[in-house]
Amino acid sequence: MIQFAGIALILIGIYGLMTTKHMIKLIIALNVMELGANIFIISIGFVAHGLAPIYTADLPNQAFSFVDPLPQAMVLTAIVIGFGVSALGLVVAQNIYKKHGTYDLSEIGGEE
Amino acid sequence: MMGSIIWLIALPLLAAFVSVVAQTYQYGLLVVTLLMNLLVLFAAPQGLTIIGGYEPPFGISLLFDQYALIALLLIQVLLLLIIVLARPLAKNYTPVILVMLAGLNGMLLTNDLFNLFVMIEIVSIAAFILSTANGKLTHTFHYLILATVSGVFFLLGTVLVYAYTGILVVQGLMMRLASLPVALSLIPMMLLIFGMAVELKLVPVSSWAKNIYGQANLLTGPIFAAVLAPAFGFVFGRMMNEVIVLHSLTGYTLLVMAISTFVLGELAAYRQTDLLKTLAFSSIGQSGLAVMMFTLGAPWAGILLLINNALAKSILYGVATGVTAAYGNASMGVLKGVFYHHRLLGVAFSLASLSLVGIPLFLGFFAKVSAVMAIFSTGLIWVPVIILLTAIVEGAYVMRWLLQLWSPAFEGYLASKKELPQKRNVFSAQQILVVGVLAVILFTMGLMPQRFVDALQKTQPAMAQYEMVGQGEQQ
Amino acid sequence: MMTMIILFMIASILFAYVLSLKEPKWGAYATLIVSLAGLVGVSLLRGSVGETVSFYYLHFTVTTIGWYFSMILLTVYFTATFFHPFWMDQLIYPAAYNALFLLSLAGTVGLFFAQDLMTLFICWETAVWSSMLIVQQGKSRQAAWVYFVMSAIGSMATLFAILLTIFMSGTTMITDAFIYFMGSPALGGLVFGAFILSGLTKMGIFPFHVWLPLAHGSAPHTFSPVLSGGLVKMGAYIAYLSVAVFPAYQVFGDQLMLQGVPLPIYALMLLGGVSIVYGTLRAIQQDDAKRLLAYSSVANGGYILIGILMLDQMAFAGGLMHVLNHAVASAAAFLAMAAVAKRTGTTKMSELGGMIHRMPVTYVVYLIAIISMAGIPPMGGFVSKWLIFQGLSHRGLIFLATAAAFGSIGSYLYVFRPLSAVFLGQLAPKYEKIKEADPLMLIGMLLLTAMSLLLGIVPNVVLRTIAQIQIELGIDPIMIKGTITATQNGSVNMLSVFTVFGFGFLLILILFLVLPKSRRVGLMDTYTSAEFIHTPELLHYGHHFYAPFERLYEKWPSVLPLYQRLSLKLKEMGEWAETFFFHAEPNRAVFWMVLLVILITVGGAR
Amino acid sequence: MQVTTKNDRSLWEVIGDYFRANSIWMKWYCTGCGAIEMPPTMTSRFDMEQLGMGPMATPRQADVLLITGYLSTKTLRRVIYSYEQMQDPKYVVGFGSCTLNGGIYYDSYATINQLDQYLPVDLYIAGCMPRPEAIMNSFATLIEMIKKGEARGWKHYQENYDWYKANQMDSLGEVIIHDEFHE
Amino acid sequence: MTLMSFVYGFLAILGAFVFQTSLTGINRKVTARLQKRRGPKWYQQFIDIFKAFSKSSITHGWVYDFGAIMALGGIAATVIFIPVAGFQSFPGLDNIFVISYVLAVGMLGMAMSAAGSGNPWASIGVSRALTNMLAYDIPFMVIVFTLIYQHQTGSVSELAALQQGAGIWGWNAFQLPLGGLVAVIALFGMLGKKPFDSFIAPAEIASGPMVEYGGKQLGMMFTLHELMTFIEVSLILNLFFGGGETLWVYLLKYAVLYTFTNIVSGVMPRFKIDQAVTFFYKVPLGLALVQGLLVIFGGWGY
Repeated sequence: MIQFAGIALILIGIYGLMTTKHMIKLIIALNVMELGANIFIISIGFVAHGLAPIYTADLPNQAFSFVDPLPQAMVLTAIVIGFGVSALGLVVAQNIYKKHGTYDLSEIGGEE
Repeated sequence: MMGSIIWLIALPLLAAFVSVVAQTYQYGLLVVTLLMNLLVLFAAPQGLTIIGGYEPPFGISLLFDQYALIALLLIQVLLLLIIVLARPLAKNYTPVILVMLAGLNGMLLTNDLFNLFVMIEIVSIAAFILSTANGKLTHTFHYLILATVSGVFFLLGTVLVYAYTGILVVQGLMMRLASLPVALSLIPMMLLIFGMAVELKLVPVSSWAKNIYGQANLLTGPIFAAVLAPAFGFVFGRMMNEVIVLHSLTGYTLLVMAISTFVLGELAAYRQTDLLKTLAFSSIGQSGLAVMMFTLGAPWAGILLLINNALAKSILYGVATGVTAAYGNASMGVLKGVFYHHRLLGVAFSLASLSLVGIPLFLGFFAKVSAVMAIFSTGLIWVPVIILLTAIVEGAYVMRWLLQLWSPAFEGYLASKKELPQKRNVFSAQQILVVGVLAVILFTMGLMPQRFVDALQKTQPAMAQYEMVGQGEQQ
Repeated sequence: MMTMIILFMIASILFAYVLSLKEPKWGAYATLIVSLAGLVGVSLLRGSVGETVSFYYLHFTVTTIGWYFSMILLTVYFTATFFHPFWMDQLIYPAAYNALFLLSLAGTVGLFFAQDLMTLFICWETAVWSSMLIVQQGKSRQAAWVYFVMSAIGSMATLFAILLTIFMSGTTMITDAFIYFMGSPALGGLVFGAFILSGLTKMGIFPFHVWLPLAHGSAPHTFSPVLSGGLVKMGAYIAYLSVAVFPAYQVFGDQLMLQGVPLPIYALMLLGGVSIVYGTLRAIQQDDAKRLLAYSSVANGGYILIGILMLDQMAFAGGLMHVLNHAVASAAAFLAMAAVAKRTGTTKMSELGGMIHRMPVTYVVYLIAIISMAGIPPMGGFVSKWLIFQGLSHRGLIFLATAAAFGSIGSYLYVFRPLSAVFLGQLAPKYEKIKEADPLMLIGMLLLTAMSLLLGIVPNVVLRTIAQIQIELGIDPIMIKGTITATQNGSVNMLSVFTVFGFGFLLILILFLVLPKSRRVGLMDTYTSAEFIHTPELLHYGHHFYAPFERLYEKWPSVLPLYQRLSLKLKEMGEWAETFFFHAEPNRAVFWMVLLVILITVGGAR
Repeated sequence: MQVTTKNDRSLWEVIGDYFRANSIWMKWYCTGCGAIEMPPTMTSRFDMEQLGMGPMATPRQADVLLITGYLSTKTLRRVIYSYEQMQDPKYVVGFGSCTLNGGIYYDSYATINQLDQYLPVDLYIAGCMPRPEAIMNSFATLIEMIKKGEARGWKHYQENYDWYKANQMDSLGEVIIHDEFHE
Repeated sequence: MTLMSFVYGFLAILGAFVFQTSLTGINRKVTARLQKRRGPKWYQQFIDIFKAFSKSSITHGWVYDFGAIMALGGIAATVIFIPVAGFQSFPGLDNIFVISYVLAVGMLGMAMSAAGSGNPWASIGVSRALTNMLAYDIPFMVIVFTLIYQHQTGSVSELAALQQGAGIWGWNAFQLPLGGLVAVIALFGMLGKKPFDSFIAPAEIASGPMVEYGGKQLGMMFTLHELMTFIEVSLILNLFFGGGETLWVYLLKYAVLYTFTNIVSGVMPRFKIDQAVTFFYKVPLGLALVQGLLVIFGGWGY
């Protein structure tokens, strides 16, 4: 179920990427898409009624299963990368705004 | 101590942190790092390096083999020469370049798919920042959006691979994937391919390259065309041989994409009247050709093409951006006959362009011949026809530029004591020396192609062990 | 010996370059000496047929045909070098010119001695690009570019054929590799067509001739003779390889035979015939003497192609001999034009006239050259054309014979035109003061003139070598007995023809001398319907010499626009690609990527 | 004006004169109305070819310069130019009264009256205009004159070149002109 | 090749000249009769030529003279090659291509000399003459190719001999009627007879190449014209009308053929040069090709 939410978010992001030319909106769409991807990844590692994959002294003795920890680690990294890219994108967008006075790519046209 | 390949990643990262602090020694640090990297390359033993003590299916490992050696060597040497060539510009971007170097080395060495994603993203971010040096931020933004979208695709593909196989180790992943049902493995493969397509400049997602390459300066031009492009090419070659299972649908899609990249890139280059734009589209086209070779299971031909293209493009971009900066414009009219004043640059440029086109006596010819011969063995006779027809177009525009740049006037003009256009200062002696060194490397490689091709073919058995699986699927 | 020649060539290229940097004139003399040494060296190779040499990844072997072709090429290169010292100040890059000149020489000689297919191609391309860079130093960049592109079309096709051959047969040796196709006619046809294409482009055969007038017309004056007399002949060698070494007649054995010629070969011959007619018609139209001669090369290329493709006793010998004859004659004609251009600065026929009164020796050189080119006895060109005619009429190839006849008579028209417009007619006052060409240039030209004459009087000297080639190929050799050259349907004794001609000339000379001496009058003292004209330029008939005839076909379409349109179409496709796939907005690329992903997902799911 | 009467021809000249007498090629200088009489003379009724006569295209080939009518000064220049381009031996025949004495144009400011002041006329054909019969008749006379070596006008012109030139210059100013069309 | 060959050769030139010049004179009379004139004496042509030789002359430079000598020399040499009734001064030199190309030496010499005079009319005339040659020679050459293919020999005397013995029907003109027709039409072009004489149009371009000739050069040109006529008529005669078994038969046939062309041309107007080209490429070339194809692929004439 949560997978579909992730896919839906990805699709929404893609829709945004295809339709808008506003730079801030593009970055938002990108973020939505990344968010969707992250949710999707988390869902891969999801195990119903699983525990957090941390070995502690007081682990229950009955049969249990860990949630797959790897996707979580991936997501962590992906979020960091996403953050970096977004920040960079926003800086670039702001600089473009300073130069051209608009956030709309179609108004700027091609920079030759 | 120096014997470990991990220094290739660690050293540049370390240097990057130091360079932020020690602003005055930045440039020296960069050069020293690259030189030390070279040392490491020769000192480190080949093989699998396991990081943190976890065995491959669980932990990250680095794979250093002949293939990686060639790629790493090419990249360290070219980057070293390029930063010497573009010294004034490189000074301002030292930390970025160092981070990028770490990413590149990691990308080529890593044996873990997710780690590969991370490295690609690091390189991408560094490349975004580097591309701002062109001063055209909209193009950077364009590049940023596309690369990130494809990065997300790559990530999804990685995750799906993990979900289906449970491992992320690159080496041998193909075996596992090939045993999956087609319906399952199709989507991750496709996502991985599209995840790389943007950086590989494949049609239809290569639109960023036109402007990033086409308005490059002395630093970004050579780095993008001669360092980043071959690095991603090598990574793609690794992926094709170790990870990606081609089904008939993805295989033909990839082939068509590669061919159309080659053909359309060269056609677009044919109509350009701006030198840098021409080179940009030429890079796109060449990238398509290399991808085609990897797709068709002829990696060593692909490697040869990548090496040739990297060396040639470093010279071409170096000279072209330098001349453009000096004369103010890259258009045909402005640059007419400029090599009359800059003979050595002209000779280097000519060597590089002749090699790029694949004219005999130069490396590019042997690359092209290997490519065509390799394709013959797949039985697709029409592909060489396309390659050779496109090579005519390629030769046509390269020669047009060469002729334009060399001839300031017609026969008898000098005898009539007329004035030629003013000479302007393009490069210092040191920079000319660098271009000369690049040209000499390219030329020497062309002189002993047999030895060179043999060395490349030695890398073949090590990496093509799963080749047959992919081919079986593809046909 | 062979190794020495190769090493010598390589060393001399560097030597000439360095020397020219120091002083261009010395470099020019160096090219003269080097090409002479090459000529002598190669001529000594005659005895060592079969000797092989490997040099790096290049493999060479001495063959009779290779020797024959190299001698022709070296002769042309050698005679052209006599002009070099006078052109160094005209060139923009004299040092590069000298080095590239020798490099292209080395490339061509290497081509003729190539043992394996890769060597063949490497030498071929080396000669092409080095000569292209020389052509660039002439009057037009466009010309050099078109030259390269057309050559590239041919050489890429040939590369395809070569690689396919190597791949299929598993060997690179020229003599062994092609035998493979005896067994597979379909593939053989493809390889034959692709392989010969570079020969066709190089010889300027009809649809591929567009580069030739441009390049020959605007190359540096000293290099045009080499292009026309020398490099074009590389194409003849490729044609030879593709019909004699490649078993073309056997491969096409099951095709429709027309008078003993398989249809594909006949089609190529027809192209040769079209080139003859087309080259002739276009040559008649030209105003620039060099372009005129260039179109005549197109026409003569047609003869050579037809002759070689016949692969029989007569026409084949004629074709091979025509390679030599045309090389010598065309080089001499181009050199004569170069000498005129050196003195006057132009080769436009409408701007020249009356040069005979200032440059009589150059005139004689040109006269002998065109007599040979038009195939009039007693010069060399006659013998080869005669052999080709004999071969054609023996086989009954009537359309080719028609074309050959047209080209032959048509050549009188176009070769006469520069003779009349440049050398004869009124001398413009601005050329009153010019002098005869420099003695060194005259030596170079007169060497060729003497060769033309000798080839006409004692053609058997050359035909002996050609007979040797024919024997090696296993076809009936041309019959030679003393000074008699014999074929199946007729023989000729050129020495007798020359003697009789000399006898007639002598008789009339005596008659002329016996009669009272004529009074010398000025050129302007001519019948003008009693109108007083004082401007020699107005009284010179140089424009549109054959106007009524030209009018008959001036509206005919030219081939060059077709290529231009093709180039434009390619550019349009590039523009289209740029609009669709390289657009400067990220949205479109995302759209494409997503579209493809969805399509593949859907496709995969099905 | 001195008239040469010497007639001591060598044998070759006698033979030559025989040929020249029997092969008279004319350059018709059709300046005036007299030219209309030439076609009937040439065609089937009178057939001048039976005497070996015929029209020629250029003065180089011609033996006889036939002036058929009045000569304006402008034309005279060209007549003299043509005459000097002819090959020796050459003969001038004045045709009609206009060449003799100016004819009806005797008082015109633009024409000359006496041709023999400017060129050595060997024979005049009188009449305005002379009919073909007269032409044939007079050419028979010319043939006789040539045969006997009496038609020596060309030699006379050479010997008295200065006298003729002076007359020409007197009347024309200059013979070879640089007119408005050239230079 | 002995000394006698040269003597015979000289005699052949002389004989050809005398015969053809007389014939020309006679034909001038014939033409005159056609036009209801009396016409000149039969030896008028001799008088004209000798008169030209007897006059003084001018020269426009050495090429003007050299060209004239080369022209007449080349044509005279060609006469030696022509087999007359099977007789040749130099046996083995009568290959049809040799003859037609040696002929070109003379034409080139004449063209050179004419253009060397510096007179534009001469150049125009030469340009027309060469164009005319391009027009008539192609159909003729095609027929010659056909003949050589059919008989597998290029020797004129052999080709002539092959026609003899079968009476009038053995002649190629009747064996290959289309070819014969083409050859006769081409003969008009070769001889410069009307309607193909625009290159010497006297009233338009002042007799074209001849415009500057006077005196001995003019005489040489007239001689050249007579010899050239002899060569061309002989060529057609040998190739298509069986040559001659004896000298008298040969000369008789020759006279008939020449007079025929003369009579026909006497009632013809004149083509413009481009019209001549169009005509030759439409009708005779078409006929020649049809004839050739019939012989080669249809087996006609075997």
